[in-house]
Amino acid sequence: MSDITLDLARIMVVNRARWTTIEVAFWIAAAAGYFLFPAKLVLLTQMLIGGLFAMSLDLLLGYGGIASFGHAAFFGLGAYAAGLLAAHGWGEPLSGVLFGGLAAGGLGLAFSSVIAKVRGAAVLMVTLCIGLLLFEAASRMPWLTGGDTGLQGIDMWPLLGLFEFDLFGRTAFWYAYAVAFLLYLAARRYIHSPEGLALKGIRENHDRVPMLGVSTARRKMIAFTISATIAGMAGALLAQTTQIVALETLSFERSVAALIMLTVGGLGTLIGGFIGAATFIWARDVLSALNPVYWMFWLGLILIALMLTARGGLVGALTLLTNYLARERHPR
Amino acid sequence: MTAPALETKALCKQFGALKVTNEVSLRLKAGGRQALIGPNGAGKSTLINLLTGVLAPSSGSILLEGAPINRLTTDQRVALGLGRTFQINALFPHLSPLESIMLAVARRNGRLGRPLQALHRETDTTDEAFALACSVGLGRDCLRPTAELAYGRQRLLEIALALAGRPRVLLLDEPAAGVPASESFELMQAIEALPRDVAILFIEHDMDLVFRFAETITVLVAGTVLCEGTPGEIAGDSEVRRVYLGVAGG
Amino acid sequence: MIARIVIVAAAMFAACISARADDRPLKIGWLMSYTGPGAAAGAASDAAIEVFFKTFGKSVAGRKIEIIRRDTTGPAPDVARRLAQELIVGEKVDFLAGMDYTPNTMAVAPLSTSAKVPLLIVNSATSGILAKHPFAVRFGFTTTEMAQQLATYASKQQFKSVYTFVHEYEPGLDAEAMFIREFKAAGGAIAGSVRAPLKATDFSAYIQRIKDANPDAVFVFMAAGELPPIFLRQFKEAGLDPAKIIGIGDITDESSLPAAGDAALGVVTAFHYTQTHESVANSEFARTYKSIAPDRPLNFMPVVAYDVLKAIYQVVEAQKGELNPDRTMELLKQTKFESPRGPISIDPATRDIVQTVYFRKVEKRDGQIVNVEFASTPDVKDPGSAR
Amino acid sequence: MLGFVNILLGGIAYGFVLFLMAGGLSITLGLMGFANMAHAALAMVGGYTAALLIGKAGWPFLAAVVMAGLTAALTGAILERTLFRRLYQASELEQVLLTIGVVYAAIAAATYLVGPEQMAIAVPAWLDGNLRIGPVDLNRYRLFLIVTGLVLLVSLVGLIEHTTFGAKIRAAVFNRRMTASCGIDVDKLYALAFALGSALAGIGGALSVKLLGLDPNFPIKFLTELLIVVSVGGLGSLRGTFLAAMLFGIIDVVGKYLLPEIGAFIIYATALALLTVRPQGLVGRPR
Repeated sequence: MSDITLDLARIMVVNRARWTTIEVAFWIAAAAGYFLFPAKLVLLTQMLIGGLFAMSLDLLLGYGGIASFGHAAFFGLGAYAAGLLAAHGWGEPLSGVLFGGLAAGGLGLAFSSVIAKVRGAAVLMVTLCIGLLLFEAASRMPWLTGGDTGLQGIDMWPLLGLFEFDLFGRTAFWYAYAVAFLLYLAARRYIHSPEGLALKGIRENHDRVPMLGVSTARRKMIAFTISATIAGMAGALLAQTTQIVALETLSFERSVAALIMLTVGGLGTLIGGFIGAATFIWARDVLSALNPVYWMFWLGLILIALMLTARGGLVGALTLLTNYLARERHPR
Repeated sequence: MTAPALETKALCKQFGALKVTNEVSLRLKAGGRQALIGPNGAGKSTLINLLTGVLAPSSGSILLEGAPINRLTTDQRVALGLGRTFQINALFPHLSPLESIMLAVARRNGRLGRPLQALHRETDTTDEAFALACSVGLGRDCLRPTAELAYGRQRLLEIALALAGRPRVLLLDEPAAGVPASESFELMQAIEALPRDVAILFIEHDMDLVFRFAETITVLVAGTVLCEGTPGEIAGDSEVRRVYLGVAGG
Repeated sequence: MIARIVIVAAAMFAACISARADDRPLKIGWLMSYTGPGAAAGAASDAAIEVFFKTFGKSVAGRKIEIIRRDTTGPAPDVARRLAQELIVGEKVDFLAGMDYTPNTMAVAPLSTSAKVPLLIVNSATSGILAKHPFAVRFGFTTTEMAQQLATYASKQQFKSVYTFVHEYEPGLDAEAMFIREFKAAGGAIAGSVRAPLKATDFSAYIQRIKDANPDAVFVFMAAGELPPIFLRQFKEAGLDPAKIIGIGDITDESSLPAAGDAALGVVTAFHYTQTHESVANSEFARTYKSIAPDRPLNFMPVVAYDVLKAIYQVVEAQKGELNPDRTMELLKQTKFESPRGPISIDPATRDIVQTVYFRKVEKRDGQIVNVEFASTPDVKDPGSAR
Repeated sequence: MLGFVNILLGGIAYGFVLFLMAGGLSITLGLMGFANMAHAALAMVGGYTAALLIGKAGWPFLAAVVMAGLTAALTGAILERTLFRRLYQASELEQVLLTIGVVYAAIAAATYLVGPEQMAIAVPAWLDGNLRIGPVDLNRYRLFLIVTGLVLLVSLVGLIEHTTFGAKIRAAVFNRRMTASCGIDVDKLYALAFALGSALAGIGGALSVKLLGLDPNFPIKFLTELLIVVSVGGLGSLRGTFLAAMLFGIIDVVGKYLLPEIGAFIIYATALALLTVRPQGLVGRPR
């Protein structure tokens, strides 16, 4: 009766979770970057960290349809948590990253109930206020966070007791690469789990989900906690690899940068956050080196052009390209 | 005597002075087939929203298999066995029918809450969802995005999604509304094939469907139950004819 | 495939190192804020670079001078650290200079120490930086030395009670602590203290607290930029006399003095440079500076930037272009010359600037609101932190 | 006690400055539903126009402020016709990012055209200094702001709620297709409404220079405050925006006076509390 058999259905479900060429290409290119641009290791590391942070927002926005204007609150909290741990004598990196993730995840959990109740434009404003609250709190407690001068005195123990965090940023790069890759795998498992499917359901049709017996509040709570934890870990990585934490990690500008990176890369593609981050940070670095005073003008124009044209972001465009190439090579 | 599948006691809903649901007491027996008819604006949709918890009642109680569910949220009521379909398709445009059904199945199998559990490793969820899709005749296009499906076939997905929760009570909100004659045959078959142990309350204007499936019919007018009886009684009742069909006398 | 990439990269790396003959250009990494809140500092330092090239020419000891400018976008330590790391590892700079914000300096100083690249600080005013970093030298000023001078001045003026108002960040907290310690030591009383966040733009609440305390004078430190003029205007509008204010020179800086206008008249400040300073060096510098940037205000920023470049020039010339970091630091410690601000030298023990601190009062001179020097204390050293 | 009256007046005046700037945003973001992050950039355009006209061309204060409104309206109209119009149907996020691109470009352009230094506006004699009324000496400029703010509130509410032009805008925003089908040129209507919002931004920007200062970073510095005022007030409601502006103005100044250590913390905490309790805003209708 139907030409779709059970086996085909199963294969289709498996295919949806398969790695695309763009994902594989990105992670290989990132590793190759270490060898190709030895002088730019710190920049590459900050691209990975920016990508991880953008990806954490993609879970909420790309997959759950929950926009956030204050996601830097979690990033900054993770940075300060890991920074304070190291500044007060415990410089072990891995436990520091976990601690940063836990602190931010706790905040995410706490605020998810507040944010779950709010819908539409109000979510942007509530998350904006959360971000500003944390920024203000950190700036008003110089005795703890170092205030505007930033948190100093972070000295990191060697990674796994072997690899020193040196000036050239070699260890820092592979450390950030490994943590980012592991969290990417975890995020992939999450969006391809039933929990991830429920989150997509919320994005597609928020009011229909309860009619399937699924509690939207619980799904948002889980999504927020995971997203905040990953953002916190990204912040912790920045604190550990730059050995300083600035108020800027909690700033509105960093939340907006995450939104830009995600939209440039491509929403709801997971790898989009990383590709968007790499492109945005690279462009900002090149433009500001070329013209230190007026680079924001060109960045603004690029952003405007992107918003008027490529709605699917780079991944959208790249997917079209790879599909086109695939069809060219062996047309069905 | 087993408790009725669904029962309401003096259920009321007021918006300010306007009494939209007025002392409605319904009894839907287990496995029953009951139709709810009434002119537009009689308060049918409000009643369904009260039953599913989208709206909170002003007074009165709702019991599912004898247990009060007034305090429960919509998803808790559905988990206890109350399913419904929507008059205007409310589905997941970019998800495929298979994925939509898998979500409902996964919830029922308790597979949610474990973010690192890969979906494709649990073949039982896929299998059950696929079987359900085929049972309502959606096997053919259960992998295409739902938005690309024809309107009639989306109605079938509504029913499959409701069934995926293995409901004890199923509320069908105008299942045949807007379905062209060419596609209504499959829909009739799907409704006919609904399991006998599930109690069904359906709102419908299509009198053929009502008189074909309903064992009892309740007539709702201006938020109040006018009368209730077998199709034969209702067809002959002059009061119903006057109010509903607008025709004078017997 | 990966193997081939690694071999090529290694070859490139080796090539860079072998070219260390002395014909290599002299590279100076210049880290300033060209955008964000401190953008005026970047613009002023660019003009100073032009004045330096016009005065000293484009090369020293046969090596072409290359100044690589990078925008630290304001107080952003992670950006400053990344840029410094790229300049050291990628561009292989011989000197790092600039540093207009304390958080940026604290992020970059550890790199200068571990890579042995001399770091010349233009304007971050916190005193604790130099101790831990042997390759750092400060040519700017510290808020602690200014606060100490002002405390002495306040006691000489027989002010009984002084209220302190500072911006809440490292240099501000240093200034507040030093002033309070010195003024109390000289027998004075503190009428009260309040701090404002760097972001605040409305000061009416703080000014009302000052008005309630009704002190003889108000000690003020604020980061140079757009906020001091707003504070001074609101201070005058609240019915208080600006002449009651004794502050560190940032608040009547030439770049924001016009915006303050009459609200600054009578304000007494202590600073290391004043545009109206009478000296041959200053008038020559001012003439060249005006020819390059006619509409750009002449304040301390370009003067200190110019001094830094001059010090580098002298040190490279002394080593005939063949630089050795330790030898460079020895020479930098012996820096001593007449700067547009007046005679300056580096204290060999602390690598901090030794300079004259000038007391100035804001007056109206032929239609222009300017700072006029009326007293000075020569050879002032940074007294260290009082916290 | 006298001190407290001054503080209260300072708070009210600061509230009016916020309202002068946020009024236009409550039309474009609130009423028209277009998430325009570049609103403060239009205020900057107004600020610089007035500052240059007064400073360089010697214009009288009030004429310069009116001209500031017109220049901002023109800039707003150009931006709307070329860029914003294409994204009316787009998601809020895309509108946000497009307008943030405009903010980036505006900051760099201002730095290029006028330089990074601080700009000031010379205020005429009748607006300078204080006015002694009984025991209290009130600041003339703050009083002027309060009066202008009230005039603006009344005329705006009148325009939006009691004129056909206002009715047409509200109809278009509520149901664009239906309004168009009634023969109203919605496109032109949106352009006019946007220009009105921009004019308000320009006037607000020009009037706020004396209190808030003016430099190329103006658009980013006040973006978050304006967003909070408009959203807490209730999207699309002018009264709500006015109420929220007053509330925040007073809380900010009084808060800093009583508890300087906490400072702006109070504002954001209040805003968060209000937004979670009434997501639709103080005056907004639940959506």
